[in-house]
Amino acid sequence: MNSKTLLYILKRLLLAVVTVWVVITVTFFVMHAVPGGPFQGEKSMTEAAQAALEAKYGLDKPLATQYVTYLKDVVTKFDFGPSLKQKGREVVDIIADGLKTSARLGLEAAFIALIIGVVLGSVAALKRNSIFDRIIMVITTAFVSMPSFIMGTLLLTIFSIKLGLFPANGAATNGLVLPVVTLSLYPMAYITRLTRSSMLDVLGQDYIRTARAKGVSGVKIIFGHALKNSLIPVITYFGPMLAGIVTGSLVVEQIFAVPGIGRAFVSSITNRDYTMIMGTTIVLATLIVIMNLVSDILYKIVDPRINLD
Amino acid sequence: GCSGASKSSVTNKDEINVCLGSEPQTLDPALNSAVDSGTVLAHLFSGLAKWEQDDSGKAVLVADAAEELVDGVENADGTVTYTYTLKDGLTWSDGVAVTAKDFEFAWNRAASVALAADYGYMFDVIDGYDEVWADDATGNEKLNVKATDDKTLVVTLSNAVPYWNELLAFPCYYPVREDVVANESWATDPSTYVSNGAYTLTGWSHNSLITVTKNDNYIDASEVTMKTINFYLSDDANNQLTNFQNGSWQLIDDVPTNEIENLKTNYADEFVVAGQLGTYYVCWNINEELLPSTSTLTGTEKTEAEAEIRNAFSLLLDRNYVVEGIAQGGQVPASSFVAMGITEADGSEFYQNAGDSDSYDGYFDTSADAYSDNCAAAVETLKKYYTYDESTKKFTDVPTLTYLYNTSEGHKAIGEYVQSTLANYGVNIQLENQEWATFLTTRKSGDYSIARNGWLADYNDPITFLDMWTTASGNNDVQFGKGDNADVKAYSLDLTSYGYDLNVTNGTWAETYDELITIIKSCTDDTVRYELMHKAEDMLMSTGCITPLYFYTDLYMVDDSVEGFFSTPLGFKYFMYVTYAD
Amino acid sequence: MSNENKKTLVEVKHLKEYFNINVGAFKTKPLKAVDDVSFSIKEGETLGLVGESGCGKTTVGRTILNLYKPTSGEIWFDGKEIKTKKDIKEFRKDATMVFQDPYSSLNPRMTVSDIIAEPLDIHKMYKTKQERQDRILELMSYVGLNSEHASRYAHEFSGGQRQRIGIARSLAVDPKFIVCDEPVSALDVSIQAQVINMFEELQDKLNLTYLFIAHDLLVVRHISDRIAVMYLGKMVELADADEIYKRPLHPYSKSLMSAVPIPDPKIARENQRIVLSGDIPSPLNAPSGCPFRTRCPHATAACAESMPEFKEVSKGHFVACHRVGEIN
Amino acid sequence: MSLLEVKDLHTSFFTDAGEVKAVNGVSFNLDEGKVLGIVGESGSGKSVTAYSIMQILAGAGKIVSGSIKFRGQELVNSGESVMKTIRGNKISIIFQDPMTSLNPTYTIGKQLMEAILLHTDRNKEQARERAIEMLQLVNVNEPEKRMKQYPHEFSGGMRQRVMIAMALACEPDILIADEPTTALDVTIQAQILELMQNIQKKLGMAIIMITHDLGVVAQMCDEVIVMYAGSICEQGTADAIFYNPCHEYTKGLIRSIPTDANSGQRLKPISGTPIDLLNMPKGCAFAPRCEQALKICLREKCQRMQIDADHQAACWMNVKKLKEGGAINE
Amino acid sequence: MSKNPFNNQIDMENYMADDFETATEDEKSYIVQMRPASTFFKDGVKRLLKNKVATVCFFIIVIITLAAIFLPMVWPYSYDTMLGNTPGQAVDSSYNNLKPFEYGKTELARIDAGEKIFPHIFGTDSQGRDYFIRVVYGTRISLAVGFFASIIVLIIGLTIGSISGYFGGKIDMIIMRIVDIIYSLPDTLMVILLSSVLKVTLSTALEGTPLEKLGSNMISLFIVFGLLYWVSMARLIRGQILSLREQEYVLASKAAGAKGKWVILKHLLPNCISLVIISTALQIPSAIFTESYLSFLGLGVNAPMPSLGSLASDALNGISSYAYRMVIPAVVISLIVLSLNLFGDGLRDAFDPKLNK
Ligand SMILES: Nc1ncnc2c1ncn2[C@@H]1O[C@H](COP(=O)(O)OP(=O)(O)OP(=O)(O)O)[C@@H](O)[C@H]1O
Ligand SMILES: Nc1ncnc2c1ncn2[C@@H]1O[C@H](COP(=O)(O)OP(=O)(O)OP(=O)(O)O)[C@@H](O)[C@H]1O
Ligand SMILES: [Mg+2]
Ligand SMILES: [Mg+2]
Repeated sequence: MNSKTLLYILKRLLLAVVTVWVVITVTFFVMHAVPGGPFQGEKSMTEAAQAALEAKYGLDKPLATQYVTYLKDVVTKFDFGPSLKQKGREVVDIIADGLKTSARLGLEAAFIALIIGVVLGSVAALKRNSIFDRIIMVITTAFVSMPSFIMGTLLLTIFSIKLGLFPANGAATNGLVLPVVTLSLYPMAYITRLTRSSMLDVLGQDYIRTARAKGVSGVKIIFGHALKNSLIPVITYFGPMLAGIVTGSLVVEQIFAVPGIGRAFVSSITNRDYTMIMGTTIVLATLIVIMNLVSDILYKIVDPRINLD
Repeated sequence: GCSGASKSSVTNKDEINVCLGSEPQTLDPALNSAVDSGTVLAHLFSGLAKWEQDDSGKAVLVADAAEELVDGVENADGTVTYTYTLKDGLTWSDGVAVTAKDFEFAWNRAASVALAADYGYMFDVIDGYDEVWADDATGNEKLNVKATDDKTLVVTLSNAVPYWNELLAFPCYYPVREDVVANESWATDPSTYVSNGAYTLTGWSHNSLITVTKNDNYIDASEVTMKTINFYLSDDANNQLTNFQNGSWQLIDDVPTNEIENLKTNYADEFVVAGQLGTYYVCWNINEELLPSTSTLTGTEKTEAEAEIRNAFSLLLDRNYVVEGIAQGGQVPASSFVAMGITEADGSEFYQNAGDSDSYDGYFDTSADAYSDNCAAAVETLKKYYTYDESTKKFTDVPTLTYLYNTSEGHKAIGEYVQSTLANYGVNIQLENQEWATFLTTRKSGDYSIARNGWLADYNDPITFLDMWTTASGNNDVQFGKGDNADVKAYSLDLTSYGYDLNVTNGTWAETYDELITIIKSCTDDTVRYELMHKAEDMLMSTGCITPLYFYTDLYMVDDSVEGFFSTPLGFKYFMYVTYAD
Repeated sequence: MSNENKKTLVEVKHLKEYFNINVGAFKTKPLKAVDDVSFSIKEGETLGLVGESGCGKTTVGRTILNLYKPTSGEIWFDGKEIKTKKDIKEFRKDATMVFQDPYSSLNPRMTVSDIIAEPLDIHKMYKTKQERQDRILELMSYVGLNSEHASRYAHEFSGGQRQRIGIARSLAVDPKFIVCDEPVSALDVSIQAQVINMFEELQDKLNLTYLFIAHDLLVVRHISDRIAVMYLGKMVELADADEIYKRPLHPYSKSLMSAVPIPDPKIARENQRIVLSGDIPSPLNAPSGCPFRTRCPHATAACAESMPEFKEVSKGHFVACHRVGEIN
Repeated sequence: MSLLEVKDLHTSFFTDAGEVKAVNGVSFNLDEGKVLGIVGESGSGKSVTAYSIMQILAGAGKIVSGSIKFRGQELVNSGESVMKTIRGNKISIIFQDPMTSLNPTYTIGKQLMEAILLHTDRNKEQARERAIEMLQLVNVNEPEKRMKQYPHEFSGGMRQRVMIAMALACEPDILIADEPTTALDVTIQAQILELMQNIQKKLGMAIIMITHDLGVVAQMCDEVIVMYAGSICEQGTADAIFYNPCHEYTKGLIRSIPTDANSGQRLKPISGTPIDLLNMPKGCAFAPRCEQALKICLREKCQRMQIDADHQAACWMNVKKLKEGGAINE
Repeated sequence: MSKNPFNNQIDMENYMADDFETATEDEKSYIVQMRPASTFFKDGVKRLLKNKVATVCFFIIVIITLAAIFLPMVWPYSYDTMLGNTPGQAVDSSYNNLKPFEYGKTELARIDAGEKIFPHIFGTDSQGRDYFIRVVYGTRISLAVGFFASIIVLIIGLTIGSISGYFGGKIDMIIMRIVDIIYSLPDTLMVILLSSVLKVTLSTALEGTPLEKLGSNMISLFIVFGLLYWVSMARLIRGQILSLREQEYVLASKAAGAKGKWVILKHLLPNCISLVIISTALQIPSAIFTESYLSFLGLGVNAPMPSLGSLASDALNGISSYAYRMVIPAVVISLIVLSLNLFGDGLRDAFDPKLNK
């Protein structure tokens, strides 16, 4: 059993490596196919200078050679190369830097969303069709229906400008409060709805009737018997969602000036900072793949019926 | 300010919080090419010259590390040699003495092929630069700069350069130390960062904050009043404004356009519009067909017709509206290309001398009163080439054109204005929005018909606006002398009256304009030089490919308690002498 | 009820059907759902197939119809072996199937007439719309459905009526042979009787041949001429219905017959049931030798050694048990 | 006083389509140590009757009227706090489908111990011992190991045995078995039924055996209730029901079972389709399917009448016979 | 108990003789009427109509859609006319940034002269364009984006999902790995690439068509949707098909000799329909979101054509002075998305009751 699980994880990791490799390959060639290059500016460099830079970073070689070299460096030395735009900085450092903030932001938002979402969803399911349930559903639907840049601006206007309760700068103390809230509202609303519907589903199952027949009642049914089972769809959603928000949200980072990886990634794309694009893509893809794996394993933990194959 | 929002007053008087932009790409003076990080560098480094504010509040150049700013000595071969002596007691932030060798090293490094810095060309005035970048260069070529001893630096320029002192104050001319920069990432971390200026880098949390702290060993430390400067990093204008409004930041360098009108009234004292050496213009692809398909014009006639058409379209644009209704930042309507603020030898404004009219500056009249006449004239001109439907008052056979701009609120608004205005005359324009890097590539390769464009001067001299239009220049977005235009023989130039052996009628762009620029660059007579530069601008403007809209300004907001702050025409801002009013 | 002189319609020889099951991350293992089963059915005869859940009854039925490709073995129909794609296509018009679950076996998005006519549509067995319509009505009247039901959807019908729809569908192509896979298990006793009657009536009318799969022995016995008993993929006994009911020879058949609850209190009280201990082993880990030995009250060491041969012990009575002579 | 007295129970489901009167005036008594069988076709309200007693009806279901007395204590409207002490403790239930009635995400042990911990003052360790004891009682091998396993690792028969163990853990006075063997194989069914009989003998509790398999009833029950469309149409001892059915539905039911007697002949099924509870006719619910149906059957419901001391039925045919002067019992 | 039980149980006198005559078949069948015929679809619609919230939402969507289509035809202003911009005259900037129901200078003069001028309900934007009609146009664009993008996603997702689900095995494995990969690709980069690559090919193809106004960005947005966002739809469909193909009616069809295409078209897809409708209803909001996100990046529709997303993100640039310019499109987006979500939920409740126990 245990060795089987291990083997499964190994197999999935292997697959993950393949997935990441394909993502690397596609991104690499797509990136080079996109017009524009890293050494451009409003003021054009002389051709000689541009050539010198390209030679310096190996961009003058045939694309295939560059690709092989890059892969080799990544695989053998875990070397993502220097940033082409942020002079003197290593891509790894930039990513680590941005990820630090984004991860904190994302983790906080994700877990707040999870906890509140699950609790609200369970309560709504328990009090199905009550006023309380209706209110929760309307509010969460509203949250799901609002683009984050609008939500963020709204919060910023109210809490930072009008009330002055929180700073508008992500780097300041308490600066992450508003971004965390903004970031968590959507997943929170989503998880609430998810939990509610799967909870209702579970509550209709025969084994809940069994529990009731045993004399278990009310809250104990919800949290003792139904919750674990109704978490399965939440887990499916939560893994990729976590990967998504931990790797940064451009909109929120921009609005609240949070020094996160999301902004760095998008600006690396618009700057054509090739090494940075590749580095971030690799990290992002890896995270997504791993989160998927983790949520599959969590699955197994929650639901022993699931066979890891 | 009499703002509606509450704004807490500054609590820590030793500290100023400012925001000039987002994360700089580098704090290595040689590699830097941006104004915001240039400002940070100006606080960290001390070059041979620096900017200060004179009593009238004007920014002036004074000696910094050098004892004094000296005059050059002209050599027999036309080159010019300057000899600088360094002040005593200059040290690096780690205590090591600053020597002339550091300058020599830094300049050679900044100009080198190995570094290939964006602003490496700023050294092209120094003798030896061409050899460094020659095709057959070995990499061992050096600029003609010599540290004859620890205190003396001798530099030879290829010819007299009016803006030499300005270059000395420019970040890429700051010294760096060989052993420090041997570490490639020295400039990314305060612990390895060594500078020689008024401040030292004490903190850099990437993407959010750069902190510099007063360097007590700095030679003029006594004049420096501000202890700590926090350069916050944000590229979102709304975010900046929010932080300014709630009192977190004392200076911000960007404001949302649509707020300007209100800011001007609500923050009258704090909203500042400063001059900037730059021009916003619309640039036409010279190879784009403009004539209706029925037209039979060819060759020179066609070129001239198109030039006339472009100039007519230019007259249809209401620059006063663009400035007041769209850009709103106190910009100045432009009718010539070389920016306002660029001065001639006698101190007069170059743009005021442009064109040949006495009644207005530049090549056409931008005053509000003249607009109707301009339009009428333009319509008359256009009638020569296009069919005009008198009943609808619209041209019917102008080919559809595409206006290219890069993603930005302001550029979009101007594009929309151009489109809407020309549409009034039956001219159909499509707007096309491209993301920055794509846009640059498209524009540079001439893959467009009309594009938004802008140019900021690197130093106060018209040549920075003119040499970019030579055939081979990388910034020749109009495609002068390229593509079909390469063979068009429609340009004439006669310089015999200035003593030059150049007289071309109906020559190509390369035979005329390129030659003209070469002559200007080697010209040592100021009067002639400026006249030739006007001639060059005349040539540019006559093609109609450059439709200037306005001269840039630098908008920023600065807390009204801040005193002793100033900025230069190039946009560099100085906080070292700031104190707070009570 | 003698079928002696009738011709053999369906013949199954050494049929095997193994499913590859994933065990562990990279390994698969064959699940022997049907393991070497042979039998034949005469024209107009009903062969009942009983056994516990998972013993392979359904698989036998489906494999005969080539819904699963046999792992090995031969299927003969009307004196011809069914082998090529073309054979199968033709065979599909002669052999059809009725399913256990009247709920999931009818597409909820199709009307009754479309469901019934589907085989006709697939084989393009009509020339005009009218012909199709007539055929549908004819089929519906066979199974006692009202013509006004034709345009309704399956979910509007009760279980018994649904099963009639299913049967009408299986009759659409004028088959000679129908595999009935537990067609009455999901039905209520009272409805079950209706459907059983219908099967019998149709058989008389159309001279159909059935393979009738069920686990309810009372039903199987009622409808079948002969009964085959399966255990864990193997056939353990095959005989005339009355014979096997009254004189089962295999210990498993014995317990099976005795376990049937008799709806008569007096007999039920007196009945000596042979209650087996233990559970049915998983077909993935079938015991060696005789598959029944783990639950068999008569098992000896020999039973673990080899699979007993399936042999005829009296006329038309086949058994696979090492100890068949000793224990009776 | 009977152990359980159900009087005129009416239970309905209030659905979008309307009120589904699933139980329609059911009354019966259950004495200590007896086995009561409830038969009837699918949807006749057998399970709902059982759930009403336990008061574990699904959301839309409600006891509309009637009374359920357990040892004289009224259960209807007694509230959750009272029911908590009854359920799983005094009255236990085993469900039809052992596959879905166990929570797949908890171990067998946990689920077994839950009721014990809830209703007795045993501590965890003692509860565990009790659970193991119960598993042994229902013939689950290696109970210690089984405690740690999950339901999906059990076969159907084993799961049903676990359900029985769970139901019996607190030694209830009444065990309701709602079609405990329908989902099981014949030989396994035999095992389970034998097990239940043995345990009943050992512990002496009363059992309500719900099924539609008359064979099971014949084997297990002392007394039988026959239900049709939410009402009891006939009630009596097993012998009375089987050998002297007095309701047309019961008769039809017994006729339609294939037996030794009718082998080789056509069965005599009850024609027609089951009743739609949303469209209940005014008269006897069975009338539309009844071959003997009288005019009055369509108009009026027949009351339950005593046939014998321990036999009641609600069929107009009895009245007719009586009216025609005959005796009901032949 | 009494020996003759009936006497005290029933009063025989109450009944007439013919009460005890056998009833005829007709009389019996008169009692059991079959319920009126209804299809799965009718049932669903009935349930849907019972759901007040969903019905209201449906009407909101219909009203918004109709308004977006027809209002521009009758509105006196157009989305791209700068009201202050008249040929030959300096632009009258008094038209810029009008507050709701304010008028520009010349308009005021005309009103004074007794003319009736249609009001600027939401005022004008910073360029002097009637904001109401811009919002209407934005709604039109956003709805179109949502609709077309969802259709593209639907078609691709449906095709790939059903192939993957029906054939299973290796094909399924490969498709699912591709899905994984597409999930991990940086979509911003893809959008930029595709817009620039497609620009060249599209702009010539589009010339002269009504799509030209939308711009190549928009078209490439649709294509990007098609290429990147089909994955979740495909997954969904695949899951559904995987379970549907185990249904016995599929087997029945195969037993009757049906081949893959027949099974997919006749049995599998029709049974996915409700899922498809529902997830399309829920896909539209996500497309609208994505468009507004891309507008935020500057990759949305071509100016001066507005989308709700671009209106909102443009308004960010004046949020403290003209907050309503952001609030209006934001409210419209939220209203559309909210209605679609609630309507989608209603659809699911009505057509997929098992999800809503
Ligand atoms: N498609 C399949 N893939 C893998 N295993 C299968 C498949 N179909 C059946 N099996 C396995 O083959 C064995 C025999 O199954 P089958 O359905 O034939 O049994 P059965 O006798 O019809 O049972 P039941 O009475 O439950 O219908 C079972 O163990 C089953 O799990
Ligand atoms: N939750 C519910 N909502 C609506 N109607 C229900 C519900 N549960 C049961 N019913 C209805 O109540 C009636 C009686 O159902 P019940 O489950 O008691 O039947 P049963 O006799 O136990 O049948 P079976 O033998 O199939 O278990 C049925 O017609 C059923 O449709
Ligand atoms: Mg089967
Ligand atoms: Mg039941």
